[in-house]
Amino acid sequence: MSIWKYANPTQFMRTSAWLLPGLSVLAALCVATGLVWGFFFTPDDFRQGSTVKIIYLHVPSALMAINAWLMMLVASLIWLIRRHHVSALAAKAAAPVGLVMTVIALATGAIWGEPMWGTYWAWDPRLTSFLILFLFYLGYIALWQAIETQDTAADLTSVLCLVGSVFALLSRYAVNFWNQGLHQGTSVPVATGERSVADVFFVPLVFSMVGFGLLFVALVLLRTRTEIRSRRLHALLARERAADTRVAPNTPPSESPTS
Amino acid sequence: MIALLRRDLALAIRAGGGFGLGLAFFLILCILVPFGVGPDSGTLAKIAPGILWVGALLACLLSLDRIFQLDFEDGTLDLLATAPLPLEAVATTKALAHWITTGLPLTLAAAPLGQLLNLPAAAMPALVLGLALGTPALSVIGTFGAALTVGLKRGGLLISLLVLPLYMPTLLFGADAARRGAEGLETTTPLLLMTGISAASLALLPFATAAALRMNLR
Amino acid sequence: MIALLRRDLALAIRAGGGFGLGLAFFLILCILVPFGVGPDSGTLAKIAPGILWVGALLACLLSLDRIFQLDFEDGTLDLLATAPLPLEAVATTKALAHWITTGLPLTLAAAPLGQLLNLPAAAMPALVLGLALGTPALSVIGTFGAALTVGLKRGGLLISLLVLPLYMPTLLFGADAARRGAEGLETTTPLLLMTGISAASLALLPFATAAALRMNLR
Amino acid sequence: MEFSAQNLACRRGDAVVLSEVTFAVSQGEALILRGPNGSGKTTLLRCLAGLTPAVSGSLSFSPDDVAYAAHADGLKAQLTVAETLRFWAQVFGTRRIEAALDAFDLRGLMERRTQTLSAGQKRRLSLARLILTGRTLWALDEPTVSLDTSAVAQFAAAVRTHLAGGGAAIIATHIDLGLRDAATLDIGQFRATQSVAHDPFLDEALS
Amino acid sequence: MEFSAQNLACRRGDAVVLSEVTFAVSQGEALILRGPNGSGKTTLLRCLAGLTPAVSGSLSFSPDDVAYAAHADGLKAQLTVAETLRFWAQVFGTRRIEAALDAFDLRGLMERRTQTLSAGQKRRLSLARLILTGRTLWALDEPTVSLDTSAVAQFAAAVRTHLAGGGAAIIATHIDLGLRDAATLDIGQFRATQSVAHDPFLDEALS
Ligand code: HEM
Ligand SMILES: Nc1ncnc2c1ncn2[C@@H]1O[C@H](COP(=O)(O)OP(=O)(O)OP(=O)(O)O)[C@@H](O)[C@H]1O
Ligand SMILES: Nc1ncnc2c1ncn2[C@@H]1O[C@H](COP(=O)(O)OP(=O)(O)OP(=O)(O)O)[C@@H](O)[C@H]1O
Ligand SMILES: [Mg+2]
Ligand SMILES: [Mg+2]
Repeated sequence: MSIWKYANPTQFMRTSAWLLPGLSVLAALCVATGLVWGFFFTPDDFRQGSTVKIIYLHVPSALMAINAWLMMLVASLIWLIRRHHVSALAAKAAAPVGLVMTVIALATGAIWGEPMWGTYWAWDPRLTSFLILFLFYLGYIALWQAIETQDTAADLTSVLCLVGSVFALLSRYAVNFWNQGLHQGTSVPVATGERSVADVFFVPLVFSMVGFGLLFVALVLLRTRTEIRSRRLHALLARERAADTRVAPNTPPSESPTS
Repeated sequence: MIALLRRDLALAIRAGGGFGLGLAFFLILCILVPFGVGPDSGTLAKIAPGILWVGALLACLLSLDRIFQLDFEDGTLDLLATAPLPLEAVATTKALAHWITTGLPLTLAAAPLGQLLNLPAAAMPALVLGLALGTPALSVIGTFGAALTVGLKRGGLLISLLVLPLYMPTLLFGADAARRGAEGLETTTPLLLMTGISAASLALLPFATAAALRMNLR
Repeated sequence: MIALLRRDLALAIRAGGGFGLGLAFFLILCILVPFGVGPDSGTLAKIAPGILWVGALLACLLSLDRIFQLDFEDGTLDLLATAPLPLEAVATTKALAHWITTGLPLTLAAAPLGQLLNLPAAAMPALVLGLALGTPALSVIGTFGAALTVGLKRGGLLISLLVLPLYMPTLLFGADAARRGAEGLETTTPLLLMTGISAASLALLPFATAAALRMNLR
Repeated sequence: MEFSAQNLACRRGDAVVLSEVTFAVSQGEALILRGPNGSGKTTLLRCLAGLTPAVSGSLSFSPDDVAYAAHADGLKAQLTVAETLRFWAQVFGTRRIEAALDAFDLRGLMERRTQTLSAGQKRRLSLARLILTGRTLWALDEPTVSLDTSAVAQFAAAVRTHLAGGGAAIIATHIDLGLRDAATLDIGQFRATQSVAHDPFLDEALS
Repeated sequence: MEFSAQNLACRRGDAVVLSEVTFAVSQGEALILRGPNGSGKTTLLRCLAGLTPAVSGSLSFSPDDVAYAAHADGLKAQLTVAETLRFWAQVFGTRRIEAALDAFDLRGLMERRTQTLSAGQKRRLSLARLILTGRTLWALDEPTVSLDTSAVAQFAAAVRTHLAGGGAAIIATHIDLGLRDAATLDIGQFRATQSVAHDPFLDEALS
């Protein structure tokens, strides 16, 4: 028994059906605990006031936005090397979730930016590289949508994901270089490191992060199941069509040697 | 390979080919921007390096969608794929032809057009050198994008969406080098980094391009 | 005509169609410019109206070449020309479909993208109103350019050359209105002039477009 | 009604290809155009359909009576068979696509994108369009390309139905369609000679 | 040498169209593929040419032995006939285009842009390309489309010359080519049944 048996759609459907309810409940619990605790039972920050509480949405979504891309990269590699359909579909399923996470991170960041920096948007390196990530997600999803033949779409998006990952890393580096070079750092307080987060804020943050992680896994499982069902439907329809054309009047049903 | 390159160049030069038009687009953009932004020469000088780079990038982008599209539509790509030429060579040749018809003229035209936008003279060497080193990467990356979308009708804009994020590092380093040049700072680091990107793309991307082509023809 | 409009919209929305991609291009351009120009928000605010207009114009431009090209290549245009629909109606419908898939989304997206470029809030109404009034002209003029170049392989860049000068007045008035808005001046005059251009193009250009189509099919 | 041409001269690109073309087809009749490759069959049909104006000569009918089918299929890869037919039906002001579907046996393919059709299936679809036009004179350019034997028979049946309903047809083809009492016109005899093709730039050189 | 396929299954788009295709052609022989529209002739030829990998089964030859000619001509409108042939000659590593010009009677058209050729002339040009490839197995998809009778005879002669020189040919066609002792393969019998086409997504639905 290898791990690859889960790459069989049927096996995947069975296992995920068993996993999904528990996972969803756990994710909901963690997210709810983290957010409620964070929003209502932590003190206001002495400098940032209550705006600091947006961190419970901002940081987890930002982390998941990056992790989703990593997961897609791994899934794409598996598809290219071992051609397991489920992994291609899992990559496809993860993309919109990652996109939404990116949008949440961007939106909460922008909302946070207004009181903190006095502007919704500044060309800070970290924000900028998130914007680029957003573009990668858009392109990836658009390519999936554009190609009709499913296996070809899986192939091409996988290649895009591989090449895109390399360039995403390069961009991240280039963006840092670009803004440092302008000596703009002082007017733009870069999001600070963890050391600025005191324990009272930290514990609910951990809950929230774990919750978002579980939520991501649950959503991807759910969406993968939907994709599998949709592919199944597709295959059934195709077969019905094939049956239709065979009884068409000008093509007499041929005796197939194998039937 | 040489035959293919020669044919692509011949096609570009013939009536309705793309030669010189990328250049014309670049020129027109450089004329448009002052109209859009207003004629204040201080502002123009400040944004000139960036606009020139963005213009070069867009001129490249506009000519991408037909790198493979025409060959695909009339069936030539099928025939090339069954020819004794490896598809990697086809990909490289196509990128080279694209560079010769787009990147090279852009590089040569950047200096006079910089004048139009009040680009400080000090920025000129970094700009031209940057374009010379960076446009090959634009062509190679663009060819990859074109291979991904070959076979899609109206793939033109989809290519833009796919390729622009990939263009980002080149653009950042290139524009940064030109801007540093304008301010009299040293420009070696961004130029070196950009050369690295160009070299790596040239060495590796044709394989991805060929793979994408194969998948698309299937 | 309604059938043709519906078909064009259906084609645009289907896989590989152009819908939303013009928008995506606009978005990408607005992201690129700060990369090229540098992140200084003062400079950005100053050039934002111009860049937004140039961006809208380029997004239109990029989607022009396929207005008739695809129909020409697969022979549909011949069939349409022999159909009971007058070619003037075909031209108007094509322009309308182009506007719905490009100009309209651009207008709607301009406000959020203005934020990205630090566009002053005071400039917003003039910008959005200007786009709403000006993009129809862009579509109609572009359709004319597309009709002139239909049948030319790689007509894409040639269209840009032909059409950009025609776009100039719209761009000038549009960007001017937005800039005046940013400075708190009154914006009625440029907007009115632009509306005039749009109305006149809408009324007259379809005839020129139809004539150009007829000549090209001959 | 009779569809006829008198001393027609047609150009293709810069060259006058045909001259002195004269023929007549009555309602209920078909005319088969024959001639080697490059003799000008396509040129003539485009001229009849009004796509290229005649250089000289006259036609007894307007291009609005003509339904033209070209070498190219004119199909949109992204539309389904049913959508394609419905679109053309609307353009020609009808709603009923059943007759067209039945004549070329397309019912089984209705929901398929035209992209995924084989060459012969595409051709059948583009021929089905003719039935929707409701026009009297069909001008067809090698309609049976890529069709298999049974589809060719379907096509011949469709033409016969059209003729029986008072239509007429001019068909360029290299193969035998099995339309028995159709007249044949050899296009080779109308090849334009230099003296006929008035070129203002040659007048002086020749005189 | 023998060119053969064993239990080949081929896909087109998402669907497996053919399965259990088995045939053999020796040098000097031609095989005619027959079958109604949409039966999978194009699919099979693309598979033989290596454009779509086979789903299962095996081929006794490599795609590098195959010269493929598709439904589409693959010509560039802006190049002349001579330039087109010279380009393909260089791609396939030869220089002599005379044989190709003569076989399809193209000498008179050498300096014409392919844009200005008629449908049949284009087709002759694209067939002439085959002679330049120097490959043993010709895989031709309806090569005689738009050709007139004399051009079809030219084509048949070219195939015979190729066979006599030790070549082989697999030709999908709906018409009679006049190649007397060519074997015929009816592709209809290989239509894939669902049970053969393994679709991992149907496993559960079926079991
Ligand atoms: C649209 C705008 C923004 C984006 C895309 C963004 C992106 C990110 C990302 C990717 C992370 C987590 C990755 C890491 O820890 O390295 C992060 C963390 C953080 N961000 Fe933002 N951010 C934005 C705006 C803001 C604003 C306005 C503030 C407030 C000053 C802010 C404060 C923080 C803080 C405090 C963290 C936590 C750092 C940590 O715990 O490591 N961010 N942001
Ligand atoms: N666009 C063009 N410009 C100039 N000459 C052309 C053009 N198209 C075709 N010709 C020439 O005009 C002549 C007539 O072409 P036409 O296409 O009418 O022939 P055809 O009878 O339809 O041939 P086929 O049976 O091969 O389709 C040919 O000699 C051809 O080379
Ligand atoms: N791109 C595609 N995607 C999905 N199915 C396709 C595609 N192309 C063709 N098909 C289908 O595959 C089957 C085989 O098509 P193919 O083109 O091989 O037929 P053919 O024998 O060449 O027919 P013809 O004589 O009409 O050329 C047909 O039923 C067709 O509808
Ligand atoms: Mg013809
Ligand atoms: Mg076929």
